[in-house]
Amino acid sequence: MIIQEIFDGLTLGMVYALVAVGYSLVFGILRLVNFSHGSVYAFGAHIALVTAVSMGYGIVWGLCASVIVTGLLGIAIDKISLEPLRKKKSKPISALITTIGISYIIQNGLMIVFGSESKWFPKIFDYGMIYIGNVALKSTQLGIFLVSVVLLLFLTFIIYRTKVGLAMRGIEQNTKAAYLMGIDVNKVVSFTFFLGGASAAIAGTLISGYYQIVNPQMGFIVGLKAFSAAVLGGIGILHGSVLGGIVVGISESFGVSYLGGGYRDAMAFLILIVVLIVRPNGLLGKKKVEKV
Amino acid sequence: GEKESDTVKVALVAPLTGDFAEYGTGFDNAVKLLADEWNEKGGVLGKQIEVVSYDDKNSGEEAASIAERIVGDKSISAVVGHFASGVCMAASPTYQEVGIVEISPSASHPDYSSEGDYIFRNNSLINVEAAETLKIASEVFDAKRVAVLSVKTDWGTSTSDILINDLAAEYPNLEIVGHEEIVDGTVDFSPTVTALMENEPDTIIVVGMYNILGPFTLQYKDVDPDINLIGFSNAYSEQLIELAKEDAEGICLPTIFFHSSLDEKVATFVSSYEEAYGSIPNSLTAQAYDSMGLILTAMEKSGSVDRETIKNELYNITYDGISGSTTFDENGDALKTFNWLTIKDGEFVEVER
Amino acid sequence: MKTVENKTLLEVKNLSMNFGGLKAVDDVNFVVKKGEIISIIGPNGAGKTTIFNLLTGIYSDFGGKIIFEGREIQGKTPQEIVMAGIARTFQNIRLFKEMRVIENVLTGTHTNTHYNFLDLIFRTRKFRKIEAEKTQKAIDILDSIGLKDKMSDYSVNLPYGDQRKLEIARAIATNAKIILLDEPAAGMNPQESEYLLDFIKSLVGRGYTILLIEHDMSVVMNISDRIYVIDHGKKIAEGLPTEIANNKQVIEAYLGKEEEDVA
Amino acid sequence: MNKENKIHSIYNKLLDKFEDSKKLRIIIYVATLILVIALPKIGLSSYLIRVMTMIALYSLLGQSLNLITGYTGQVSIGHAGFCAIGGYTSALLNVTFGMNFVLSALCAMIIAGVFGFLLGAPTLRLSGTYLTIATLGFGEIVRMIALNWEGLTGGPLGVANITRPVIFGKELTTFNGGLFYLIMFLLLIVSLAIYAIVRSKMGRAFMAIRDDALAATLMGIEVTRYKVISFVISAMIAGLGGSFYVHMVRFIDPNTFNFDISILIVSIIILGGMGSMRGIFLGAILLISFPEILRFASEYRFIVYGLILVVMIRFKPEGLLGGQIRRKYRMPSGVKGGL
Amino acid sequence: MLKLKNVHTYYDNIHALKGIDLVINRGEIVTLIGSNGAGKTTTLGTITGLLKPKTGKIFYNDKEMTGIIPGEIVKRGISLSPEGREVFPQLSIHDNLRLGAYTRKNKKEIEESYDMVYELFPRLKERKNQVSKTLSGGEQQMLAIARALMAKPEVLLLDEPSLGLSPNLVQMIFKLIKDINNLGTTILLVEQNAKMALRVADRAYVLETGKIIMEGDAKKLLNDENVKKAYLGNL
Ligand SMILES: Nc1ncnc2c1ncn2[C@@H]1O[C@H](COP(=O)(O)OP(=O)(O)OP(=O)(O)O)[C@@H](O)[C@H]1O
Ligand SMILES: Nc1ncnc2c1ncn2[C@@H]1O[C@H](COP(=O)(O)OP(=O)(O)OP(=O)(O)O)[C@@H](O)[C@H]1O
Ligand SMILES: [Mg+2]
Ligand SMILES: [Mg+2]
Repeated sequence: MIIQEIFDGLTLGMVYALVAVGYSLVFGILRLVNFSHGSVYAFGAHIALVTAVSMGYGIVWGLCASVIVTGLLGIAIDKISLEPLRKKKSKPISALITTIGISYIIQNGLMIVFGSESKWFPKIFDYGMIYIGNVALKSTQLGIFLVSVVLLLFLTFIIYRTKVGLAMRGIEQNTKAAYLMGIDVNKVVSFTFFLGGASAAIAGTLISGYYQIVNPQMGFIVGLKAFSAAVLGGIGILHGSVLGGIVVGISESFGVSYLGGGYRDAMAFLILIVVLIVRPNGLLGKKKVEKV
Repeated sequence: GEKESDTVKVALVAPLTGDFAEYGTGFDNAVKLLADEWNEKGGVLGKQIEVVSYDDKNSGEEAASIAERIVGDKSISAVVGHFASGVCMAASPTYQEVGIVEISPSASHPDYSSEGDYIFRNNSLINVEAAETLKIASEVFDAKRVAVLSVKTDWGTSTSDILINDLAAEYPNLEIVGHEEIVDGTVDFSPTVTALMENEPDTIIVVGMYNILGPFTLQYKDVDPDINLIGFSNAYSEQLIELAKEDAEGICLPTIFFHSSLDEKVATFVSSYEEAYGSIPNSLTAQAYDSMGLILTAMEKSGSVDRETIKNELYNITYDGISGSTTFDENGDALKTFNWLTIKDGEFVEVER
Repeated sequence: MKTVENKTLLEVKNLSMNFGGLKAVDDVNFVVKKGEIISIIGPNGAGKTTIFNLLTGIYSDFGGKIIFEGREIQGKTPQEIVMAGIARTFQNIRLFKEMRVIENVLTGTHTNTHYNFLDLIFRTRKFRKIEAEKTQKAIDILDSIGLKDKMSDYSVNLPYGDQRKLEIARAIATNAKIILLDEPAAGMNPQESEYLLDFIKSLVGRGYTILLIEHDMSVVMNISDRIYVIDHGKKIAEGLPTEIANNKQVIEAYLGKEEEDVA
Repeated sequence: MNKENKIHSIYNKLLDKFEDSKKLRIIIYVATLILVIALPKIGLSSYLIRVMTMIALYSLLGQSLNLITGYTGQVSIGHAGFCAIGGYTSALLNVTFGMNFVLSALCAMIIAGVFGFLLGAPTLRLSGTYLTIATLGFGEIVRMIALNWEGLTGGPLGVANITRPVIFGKELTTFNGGLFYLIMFLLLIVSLAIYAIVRSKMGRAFMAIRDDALAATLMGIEVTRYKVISFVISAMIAGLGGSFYVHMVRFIDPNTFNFDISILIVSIIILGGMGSMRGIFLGAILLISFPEILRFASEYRFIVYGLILVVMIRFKPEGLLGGQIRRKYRMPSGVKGGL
Repeated sequence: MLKLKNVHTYYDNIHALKGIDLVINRGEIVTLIGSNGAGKTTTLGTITGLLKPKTGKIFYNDKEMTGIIPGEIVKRGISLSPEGREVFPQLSIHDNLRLGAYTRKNKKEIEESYDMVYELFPRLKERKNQVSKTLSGGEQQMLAIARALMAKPEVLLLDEPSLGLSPNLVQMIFKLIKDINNLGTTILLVEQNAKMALRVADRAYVLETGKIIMEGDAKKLLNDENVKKAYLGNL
């Protein structure tokens, strides 16, 4: 039983991790809490739904279309609403509220176009169940796990091993200096938003394929919890997001068993607050050095 | 003396946007459909009927604000509306205080109708419906070990509470072996499935709408394909079959409205609804349709559009609608009879008793 | 004419501080007497700012002793240290950017403004009297340092040199006995440095004691009663300005050989 | 000079006039008072009075959040949690013990303040985003507890049949304008208190912490203590707002004060201008009346609402009345040598 | 080579530059002096595109480059060591330098530049992996200059390079300015240490409250009585 709970939690955790990586990515570069990420994730899922089901191209093309369209949406969000704020050197909180405004627009736009009801979504990685002892593991769970790991490695590679990754980190720390280094800040930021959007699309498609259900509100609570997961792990640290996701997932799974389903959504936040009190920069976060 | 106007106004308040927009839109559609039908036949008391729609987003605050607005508009004679009980109850004190009839097609909170004599519901009381699900468990599935999954809303909590603590005792052959709760909007049921499985139930009663019953069915049948599932009337929706596909086969639920019913009135309603809006109405939509019918009939019978007269008349009428024959008890609660439905070959059919 | 009382105000004994493997401050001793202007000089990265950080309680985990007015500073919080009478400016300016110039100075008076919550909520007579008093004091300080005209400006909009002055004004407002100035003349032109120099001297006349870090030798040599020289965390020399200017080791490590500008 | 600056400078000039002339000030105050008293009496529909009541309530909540976010610089997106605590406290005391508004509101403030302390003390060491997300978590946890602790809160059923405020034996309703007078009175008291705090040593400490916590420490300001104080005061005001609200709508359930409400409050202060008391009123007026005005747009309403947020912030990120004020500093009376 | 024509720059509604005309010829060292708040930093900010002039034009190699983004300006060969150092605080010294060479492609030449700056500032080499936030003020200043050099610019703009440096390093910096100028780099130098600046410069401009009030041969200005009185001090 406990093992089953852990496995349930792990999968759920990877779900959060997939979404959390997108939060972390944008936060890591821009110090911006991108509240629209949850609705961008729902948007990605709907694009995949349209391409795969309504237009009948199947899930693979659905995923591809979703990655590109959602990535572009990411860029559009930045160009239209956030870039002007960067120019005016506004406070981070203004940008945060802007992203909330964006998420209203996207979520309600989705509702108008698709209706607010839940819709069926085709299953992915469907190779039945895998039994380890009497623990049941769905092949979809395994698929999600693998994709998360690959996505994570890919993003980590970009950020820590490439020149554009160095530029991203530079922008985060000192935008003015980044300009002076000849970095085309807006392009790099757009690229970051593309990655953020694309990762949301991947997450949206995979997770919808796992639960076989999509609706315009799907991003909200997952978004909040994934965000907590990202902070829990140490926001801006990509593998921290994965760890945070897993911790949240497993604690939820146990929370359901021992406290009842009603407390389920509280678990993520409870763990978050407890961890932050003990480790103010998250599980993997390091204290920023202060020099006076 | 106000000037006699040549229209009769009825307000419709429901979530037309937001997470519950599908239900609210259904209300709005149904109410307007009925008004159109009456208007074609000459309206009520010789006046044309006008539906004034308000969107409360299923938020108590919005609802209260809209209620103030409605009661202040003297030309409005009655209100159909508010979706969730909690939202209804944020608005009903205002309706009661000023004195205007509110009929909710969906409120099920036990306390709702006791807010006052102007407050009605055209929905069965939760204990009645809960008793039906147990009857299904016992008679259709011959269930021995029943588990309950309930959504953590006012409706889900009160229903599961009555089901487990009051009603189950009437079925000695049947044991309640587990109860799990989930919050609305949940899509991942794996920990819940794991917890429920532990008690090895043969039947699960799901106190939740189609968007819970659907994905839950998928995820539960993945691990135990033989489970019997029972839902409630608000899971009665084509969307349920759409979401759960083949896994939906065999799900049973009680409802006061059945769209493929042989009843002629129902058939006409379903076909004109489908023609007008391109979708099949669900149970709550039908109840909204009848709520409007009740109000209009009360006006016609009493010969007045006065707010108080309508109220008094409602306690006296018997209305033969598409959700069965309706009368109100002294609380303003509707008394209803149920059909049992199951899903067979991708369609809802009546259970043969 | 200023008077140096022969009273030790601040004494530092065997002060040491490590960052990882780096000995940023290594067994440093020095003494500051009341009414003195003492300079600490030394190459970049010698550990000067770190000494200031230790004196003001920013790092609490260090070796050695700091004794201020006969009491040890170790274990005291930065607040307690300010209240005991040590105030400072920062090498990298740290003003309250979105506050006005005068509000920055008023913030400096925080520890010596005494009224309670009820006073402030009800704006009692006492409250109004103290507020007026402190505002007056802030204006006077700004006047003396030449920022009175700009007291309504937001500090972030001031030019660099004025920001430095404002830092000093804010430190003075704390009523500290000793003021630690970390490169106050950086970013000022010679004429302004000269003005600053006069100002610092006038502070001593008003009873303050000054500990100064500065790379501008025209300032240091002109103003200091005594100079300590730090290199690689260690004290390598101390003495009167003239002694230091001619100290071979100091010239080697710090001043540079062909320095012609030093008077 | 562009147009925006012109508007600003006219505004500033008016304010200068206002502040310099005692006579003008008194005239305006009295006029406002008469207006407020008259509003419910001039035959406005109860709907409009209700909207105005909500504007006043959200101004109060905005002032409360502005204290920690605008002045102390601690961004909270879980403020509705404090409203909920205040609301439940009041609701339960009223329903169980029949406590009247005055007492129950007082208790609500105290309990909310205690929670402000409990949340503030351990989490205020957190910086920036970490604190923000902790407050989000707090808001959600409060909601979850309200949902699950059925024995106390009634769970999803909520608490119903709360009585309206009764003051001097008179029941205050929307219809008799009583609720409107009450909230205006509370708003006045709260605004005066916050103004007093801001224009004092304490307010300066808050702002110093916002701008540079370390430098503030070295000015002798006990950073954590002041942060906690601002949290507690803010939580108390939010609790008061929550209490008023439940006595007004006479019902509370776990969704009454949800995340959307927290966000609405933050949006009000961002739009109005953080750290500007006048701005908050403006923000509340705009954000509460927009959805009402936009009702005709029905399903597009939220999109329009989102657009308004995005566009307003885009063109005025510091808020309508926020940012640096290009006016001279207002000296306390009795100071010579001011400019 | 670099030409500013009647440039006006504002901060919101603060008129900081009131019509600056300035010419820098290839291979020159030009210095800009003036008291606090005169607009020196603003001038450099306007040249590098960080600030947009309201009116006026900037030409580089006879091509107009008013309103171009800073990234492009760096690519064209202008780099700045800014006031206030502006290092990337959480990156190591080495990563800071890598970003300095962001616009350059030739790996080998970049390696040579590393060698050069590390040789100039041995302290930076020693601390290659130290997070730059923890460097002392002077060390950060060295890093800012080194980073500007990493771009291998045609025109190097220096905003108070000697700020916070010890006297021997100040001498070293001025020598360095001469040296890289001899290697063909054009230099625009902003300095508070006007005496030193005028000594190394070929020509100079004197700025006062956003206007150029004097210009000419650096050595001449060095002996100008007014300049002496206002900017050189008498210590
Ligand atoms: N937090 C830290 N971690 C690691 N090294 C540090 C830290 N703080 C300071 N150092 C190092 O300690 C040394 C002393 O630094 P400090 O700031 O005291 O120098 P300084 O004498 O003030 O120099 P400058 O004149 O350049 O300001 C420097 O080499 C610096 O890099
Ligand atoms: N961000 C800003 N907002 C508003 N005004 C500013 C800003 N930055 C500079 N100013 C103003 O612009 C003018 C020119 O400033 P600038 O920084 O260019 O002077 P500077 O000559 O570099 O002075 P310093 O020698 O002190 O560095 C000053 O009056 C200053 O107050
Ligand atoms: Mg230093
Ligand atoms: Mg400058």
